Amino acid sequence: MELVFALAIGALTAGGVYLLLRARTFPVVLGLTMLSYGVNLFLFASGRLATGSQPVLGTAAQYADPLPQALVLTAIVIGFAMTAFVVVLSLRNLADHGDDHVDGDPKKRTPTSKHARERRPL
Amino acid sequence: MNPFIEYIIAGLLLLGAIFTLVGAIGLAVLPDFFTRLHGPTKATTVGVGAMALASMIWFANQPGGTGFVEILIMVFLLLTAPPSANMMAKAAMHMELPKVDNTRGDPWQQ
Amino acid sequence: MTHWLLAPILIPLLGAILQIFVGYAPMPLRRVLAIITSVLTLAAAIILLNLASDDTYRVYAMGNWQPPFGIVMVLDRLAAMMLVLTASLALLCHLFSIGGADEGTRQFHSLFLFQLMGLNIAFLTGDLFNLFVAFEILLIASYGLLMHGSGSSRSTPGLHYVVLNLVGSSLFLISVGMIYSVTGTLNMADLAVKVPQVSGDQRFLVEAGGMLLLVVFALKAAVLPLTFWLPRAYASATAPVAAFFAIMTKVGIYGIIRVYPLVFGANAGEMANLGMNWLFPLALATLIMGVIGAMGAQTLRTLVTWQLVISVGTLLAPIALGSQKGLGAALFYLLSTTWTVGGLFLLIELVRSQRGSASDKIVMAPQIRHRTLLSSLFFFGAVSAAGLPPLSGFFGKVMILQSTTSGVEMAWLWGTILTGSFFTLIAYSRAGSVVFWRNIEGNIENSTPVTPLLAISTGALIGMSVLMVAMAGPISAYTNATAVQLLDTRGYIQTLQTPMVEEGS
Amino acid sequence: MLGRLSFPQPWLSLLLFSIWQLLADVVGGGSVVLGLILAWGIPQLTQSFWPERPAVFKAWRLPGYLLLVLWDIVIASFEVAWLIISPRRPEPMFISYPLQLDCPQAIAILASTISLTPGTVTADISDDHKILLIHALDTRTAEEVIEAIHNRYEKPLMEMFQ
Amino acid sequence: MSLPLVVLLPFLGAMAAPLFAQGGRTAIAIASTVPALIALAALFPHWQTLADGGVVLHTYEWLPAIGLSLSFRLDGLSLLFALLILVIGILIILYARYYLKPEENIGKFYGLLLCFKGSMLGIVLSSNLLLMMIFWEITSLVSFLLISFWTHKKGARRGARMALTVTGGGGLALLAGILIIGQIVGSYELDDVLAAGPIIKAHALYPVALTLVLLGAFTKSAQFPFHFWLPHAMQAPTPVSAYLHSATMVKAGIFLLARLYPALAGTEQWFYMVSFTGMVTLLLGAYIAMFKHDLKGLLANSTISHLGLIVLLLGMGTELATVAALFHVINHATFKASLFMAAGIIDHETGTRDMRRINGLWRFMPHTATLAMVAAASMAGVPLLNGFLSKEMFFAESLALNLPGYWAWLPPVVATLAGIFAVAYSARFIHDVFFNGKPIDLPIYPPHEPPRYMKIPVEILVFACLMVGMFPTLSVGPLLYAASSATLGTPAPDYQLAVMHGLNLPLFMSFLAFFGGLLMYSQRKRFFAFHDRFREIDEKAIFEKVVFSLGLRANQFTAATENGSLQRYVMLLIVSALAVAFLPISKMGFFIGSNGLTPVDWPTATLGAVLIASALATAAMHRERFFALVLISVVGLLTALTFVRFSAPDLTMTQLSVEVVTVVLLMLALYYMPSWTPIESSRGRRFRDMGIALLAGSGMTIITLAILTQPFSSISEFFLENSKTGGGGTNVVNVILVDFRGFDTLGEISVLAIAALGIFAMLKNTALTPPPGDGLGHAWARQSHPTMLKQIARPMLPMALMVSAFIFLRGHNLPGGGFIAGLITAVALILQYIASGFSWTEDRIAMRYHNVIALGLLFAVMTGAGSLAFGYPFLTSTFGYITWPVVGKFELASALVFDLGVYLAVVGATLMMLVSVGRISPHSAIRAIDSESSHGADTITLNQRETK
Amino acid sequence: MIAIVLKISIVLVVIAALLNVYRLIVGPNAPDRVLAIDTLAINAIALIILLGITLNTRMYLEAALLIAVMGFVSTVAMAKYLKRGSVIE
Ligand code: NA
Ligand code: NA
Repeated sequence: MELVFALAIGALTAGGVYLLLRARTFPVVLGLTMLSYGVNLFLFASGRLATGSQPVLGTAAQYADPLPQALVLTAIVIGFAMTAFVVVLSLRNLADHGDDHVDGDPKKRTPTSKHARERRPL
Repeated sequence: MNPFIEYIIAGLLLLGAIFTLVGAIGLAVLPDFFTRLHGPTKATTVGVGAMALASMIWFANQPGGTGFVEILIMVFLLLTAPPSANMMAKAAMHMELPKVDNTRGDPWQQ
Repeated sequence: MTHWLLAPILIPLLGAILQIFVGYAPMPLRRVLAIITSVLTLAAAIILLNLASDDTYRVYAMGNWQPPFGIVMVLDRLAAMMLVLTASLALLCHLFSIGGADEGTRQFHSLFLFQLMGLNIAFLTGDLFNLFVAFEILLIASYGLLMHGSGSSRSTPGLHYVVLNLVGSSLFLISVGMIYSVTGTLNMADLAVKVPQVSGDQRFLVEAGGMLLLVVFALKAAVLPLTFWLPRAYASATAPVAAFFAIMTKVGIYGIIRVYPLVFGANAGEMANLGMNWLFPLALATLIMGVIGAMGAQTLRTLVTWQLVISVGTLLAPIALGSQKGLGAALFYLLSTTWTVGGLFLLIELVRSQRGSASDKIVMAPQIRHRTLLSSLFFFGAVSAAGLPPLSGFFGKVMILQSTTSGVEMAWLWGTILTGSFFTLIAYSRAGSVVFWRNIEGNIENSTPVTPLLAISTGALIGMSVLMVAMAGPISAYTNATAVQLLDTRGYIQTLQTPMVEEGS
Repeated sequence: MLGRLSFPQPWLSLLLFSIWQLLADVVGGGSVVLGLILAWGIPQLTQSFWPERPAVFKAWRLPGYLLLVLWDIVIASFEVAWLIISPRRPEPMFISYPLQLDCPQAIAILASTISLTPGTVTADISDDHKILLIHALDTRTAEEVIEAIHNRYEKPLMEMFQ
Repeated sequence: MSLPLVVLLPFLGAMAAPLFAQGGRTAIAIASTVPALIALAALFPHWQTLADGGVVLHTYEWLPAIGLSLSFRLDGLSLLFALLILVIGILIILYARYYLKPEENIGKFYGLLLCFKGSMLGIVLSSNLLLMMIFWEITSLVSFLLISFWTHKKGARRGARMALTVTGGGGLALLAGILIIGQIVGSYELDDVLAAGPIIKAHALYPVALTLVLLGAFTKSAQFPFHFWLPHAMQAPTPVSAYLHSATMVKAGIFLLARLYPALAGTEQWFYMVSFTGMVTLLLGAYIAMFKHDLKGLLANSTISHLGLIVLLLGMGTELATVAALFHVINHATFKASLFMAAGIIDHETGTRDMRRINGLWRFMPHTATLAMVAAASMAGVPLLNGFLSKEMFFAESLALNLPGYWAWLPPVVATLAGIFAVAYSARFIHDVFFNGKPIDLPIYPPHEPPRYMKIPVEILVFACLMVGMFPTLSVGPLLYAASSATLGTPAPDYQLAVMHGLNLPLFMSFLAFFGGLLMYSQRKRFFAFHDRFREIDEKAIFEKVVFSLGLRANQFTAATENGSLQRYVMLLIVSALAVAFLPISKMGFFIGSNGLTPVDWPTATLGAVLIASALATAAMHRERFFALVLISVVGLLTALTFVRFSAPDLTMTQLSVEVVTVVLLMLALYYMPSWTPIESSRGRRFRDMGIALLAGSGMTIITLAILTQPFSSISEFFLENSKTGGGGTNVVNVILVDFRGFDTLGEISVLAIAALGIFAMLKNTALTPPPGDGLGHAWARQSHPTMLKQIARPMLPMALMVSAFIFLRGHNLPGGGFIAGLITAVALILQYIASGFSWTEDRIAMRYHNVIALGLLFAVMTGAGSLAFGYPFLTSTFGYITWPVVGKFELASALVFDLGVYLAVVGATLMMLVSVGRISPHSAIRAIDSESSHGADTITLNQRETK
Repeated sequence: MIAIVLKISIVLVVIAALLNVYRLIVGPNAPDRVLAIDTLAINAIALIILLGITLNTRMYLEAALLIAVMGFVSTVAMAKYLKRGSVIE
């Protein structure tokens, strides 16, 4: 079971990192979100895995480590605040430059458009 | 536990699971978006409903745990499924998604 | 348990909350309340400094829970020093801001005070995860402040800053997870006890966690190769914000000073001095990068942002070498450079406001108003920043140079710092002489007057380097005692034994 | 003044109180008091969000209607399930259903009912509240669907809301 | 006290200077002499002590940690220099009174001059090397400001920067040298350092220290190859040239060599480095001086040459040579300062310094001419003048220097050659200026004698030249003796200060130089023609070019590294993290701890596989944004299920609620963005990124696996044990959040609040134009608020609030709490916004979100602070059970009030974030105008904004 | 018996979830994907209920309730985006 869990964290990290390395704000936001999923699961894992051992006194025979759960809860909320901010910042970037490239002004950045290719949306 | 109750629970569970599966099959195999919309909105509601009922009965027969949250789950599911379906259908109609050729009548847009 | 430890946290927090409430009240009221909050924070910090000077640790157990279980605030010399540094910088920047930079959005003062609170928590907390939370508070506030002001130039550097720091936050959490997964604790004193006991393969987990944490701190401190977010972010911020941000890189440095000697210090067995062999060359490289950046700067703002990078390298090199003298020296220099660079940021704003479209570009322009005042301030700031006598930057650098004795490290450190100073000197003299002296005919319209408030807050920050020289004796005694306290971890570990408040007492 | 202390939406309060009791696993004194307070307080806060309430609402007719719908859902579910599994190709149809109801709440209930009963989905309500667009999964004629809905659901609803 | 006072007074004077400047030139000039006069008076009482070979020391503690003290020392050497600085200083002040024009910034000038004087006195009177270092660098800085006094002159600015660069840079080298000496000796006090000479010279770092110190001295004293800055410093006003760049500052390097003589001199390295540098400089300066048409240029290069001479003497390392060096310091200062002043007068009266135009001034200003000619003669080494005496001594020493083999000829030959040049350029100074036909095209014609008092300083100095030249023993004998003894650290050797030493080889060399020089001057046309064949090096242009190209290169390098590419920065960050973690993780390897693996549960594993697939698919399909968004929702949903599977109900609920809010937010944002992402990276770049991502993923997998299989114990036992008894709740996670680690939570809601405020502020003036339709070419539909959704959403609100209240209240004991409840409330309200519109909903929400947030924070803080009243720390919780009739037992916990704060903050912040984004929709703006009156100024300004 | 039935049910629901994911991946259109994720959320409710019975704990039911109360909001937001673009206006 641990291997599945570890692989899931690995996949979330890998996917998140790949998206972080993209050139547009939207994939970067997705990457941050996914990375934080991975990190939250990882932090959660630092208290080890347990089944049916929710740390609510009197409801289980033994209890999972409650501290990482509290930490992850904090991390989720903070992560949400940060994501929200970065989403809005992307909008601001878009408003300021008319372009959602992470490096802003299309005139000022090094041209990469030779690789740009139209794709079907949605 | 009373074996009769056990049968009921087991039956409900299986019923629920099968309905859930059938709904999913519908989603997977039906030919266009509008027909697919039928699968989940009902099969799953019934499926989950059966399982929720099973859960209620199960816990009613367990020491220390009776509860009716399952009813609320059902209430909210039934309350929210139609507007979801409505909104999705609207989106589909707006996007003029293809409908299977033997469909009669026309969608509209507003 | 003295409640004074709460003051630097609660005062700005309550001030910030008040600012939200009065967000739609008239500006003068908001400004008065904001400045009162800053003044009170500084007063509280000074009181704490006074307390900390007796070399004992003061612990404040939040919620009256015994460490390592609850979150504790720990006041020691380092914390007190950082608090005073921050509060004084904040007050002066805040004063500058009410000269008009706080207009535009109603959130400026609350964001500013929130950031102050985040910084103060970071300096006081004795808990690794709480440090993370403090970082997040000060970061999110800094994001908001960074975006304050009009114009479209700051969204991209802001985005870069935010995204990198968010990745940094993720790394922080990963690191906390790795350390907790082995030691089962988050309290720093408890970590100092537990980490040396880790053995076998578990050691590698803690080690990797510790190294990742170093990357996080290095990112905040803008150590090479994680430097590049800094120049544009700072160059685009509103002046008082940029000036206040002079403390931000120091937070990363603070993190290193706080965590590494304590948890991965000399006593950490196989993990002793973790990462410091990486840090030293990188610090020197950072310094060099900063100097190159300063040499190539085309605006005064850019020049000073690279000065920040230079000071990071200068600070971290002796810290990495780990000697008590070096640490003390670095702390002295930290005070000096933070105030000076902060002051320079403010000054540049004044210069910029006088130069019309030439702004702070290092090009000729018609002669500015208030030239004598502004150029003198620039001269003093540059002298201190470049580390020339008689201002405090020089003393800091001398202390840093003195802290090494022979060996390859010494050669590298001395060579880099002195050569760096040399080129910095060239950069400043070129910039200053072009901006202030190389004038073309004509006069500038729309120059905003330099009000006494702006001049005094700028002058006071730059003047701190004079004050530091006058008080060099006591200040260096303080920083050296701080270094001694930091390297002797027993005292910090003792905080675990703090008695809680009993019923009826 | 006393008016503010009344229950502005008694049926809603009742509904909320039932929700509370369903949530609270134990029926105890404290729980009931708390539930009553909330069932009174929440409508006070939210009444402005529900401005156009139906003039007439015969709530006692509602449980019967709900049971009817529930029964239909279960029954129709089997039909649709069978339809999905069977190899026969369904014959779908878009149907315009002329509404006789005019209260928007009632229309929403009707539309929901149609969506929940297997085999039909309310795809849209016309902006003038005169027509429902229904997608039927498998039907021969529009009339039989329209008639079934009208007789089985719309009529009871008209009785309830008029 | 007197010594620090001597140093301090000029600085005080400098501060007062702007005040006096308002009184005019005379007032400030008089005021400026006061510090010097007091200083002279203060030094006078010490004379007897010094004459007896004693030393006056005044030491005050300053910064013992670095070995820096305020210690001052007066001995013969420092007295000699101090007198030069003070006396010439007074003369310069007087001279400058007439030199400067009334409209010039005299306050600044005198202030800087006094600053310079103070720091120069600081150098010579310091008894602590670090203190000396401080003054040393101040002189460089002040010199920079003085050279560029006429800031509008390009040459002045450039000359100043070049001077600062060279001397400041040398200062840094000197600093290093001094620090090494300090490390060797263990003290920076001069007494200790001078006493430790043998230790220093024997130390392994001696060569390094000496080289660094010499770098400092040579740059300051304009020795080859650093000599080039000095001629360009002549852009300064002439008083500055006379004072700093001939009499005092450039002598600082020589002072340093003399000061450290006992500590550093007497080794072969010293000999070769110092004497050869001096020799080259001597010759080079003399040669160049000959060809300068600029009066001050001639003098500057002559200064270089004379400084070389003194350095050469000091390098010789013999005691007599040292005496000669010090003697020449005095002599050079007197004649050169007077010459500079004379040059300044000429410049002042003719408007030019070009000797090709200045001719025959004898007729116009005979008085000045006489003075200048005497001084120039002294410079040439004409007998009966002071220059002659020290030059004789120099010739004698050059002969005494016994280099091996043929090399023995070198010093005397160089000395004579330099002498020839010196006579030649002195002759030129006399002939070409005061005779040689008529002036050509002078800007000011006819020239006059300067004001009477302007000549007094020159007269005094020329008189000194004569006095010393004719009565050396009487005039400077005791001072020179005291200075020599102090320099050598032992009583000075026997030497004779006579006007004539009889017919000897040095005298012959003087003759040779004299007539050779005259001959050379008479043949000057040939020499000029010869010299003109070489292109003159413009050091300033080269310096500018070097600095410019360094700046350019630096800028290019910076632009190439700090290229503004987020992709690069993120890559660097991630690669850094991978790099540092690589070593420990590779040591650990693929590690499965002692707890081993638990058996696979297939349904979970299947869903795990779906999670993995969705994560990878999100990355793969990210260009289709909506699709990626749906995929990442799947990831979020499965993450929530993971928390269910592994015993974390609170996390599940939090994750689910956050997920909903995030999706809504992303939908709001996507409206304005392109619906697809173009491929921007090359194939290679994408493969590189995949590699990095794969490494990161594998690393995390390995680490997670290692962690999950390790045995473990944590502080959490405490939380489980004390949750009920100490925290009053059975949901341990919630008790941790609101009690054990309530402070984290306070921070966390602060983060939310700040984010909301930041978002609100950031969007305040943001105008965004959404695309006209979706990416497939459908225009957006007109219908905004469908009936069905509206009708269902409205009853949903109270129902969801009830659920929210329930989740909130039970949170302390069962999964739930303020966060989750807050998010449910927020989502319920968001639903109203979606269903019924922005203004409709805003109209029905009574409270500004700002205030909700602030209230939430205030609740949390005040609950925490409540415990202070009872003497408990912040956030100490309390709870109790009360029994009401009928109602039964109730738990009342302060943590619940804290959680209420959390609830409010979450509701306020979440709504503020989403609504701020919703608000910028053009549709919101148009319709929201109606509701202006009920809202604050923010709303009005926002809504009046039209779309672009 | 219930234990076995539970296992079977879970397997059936997981298969259902896989079919939903299939539809989600295949699409072919955005509304199909929204429909798929909406259904997947309902499957998640089923899984939580089943797991609750398996583990004999009611601790996770509120999580299911949350999906029921709030899950449709994201569906609605997505659908509204597809049709109208502007989700809050
Ligand atoms: Na239906
Ligand atoms: Na001439």
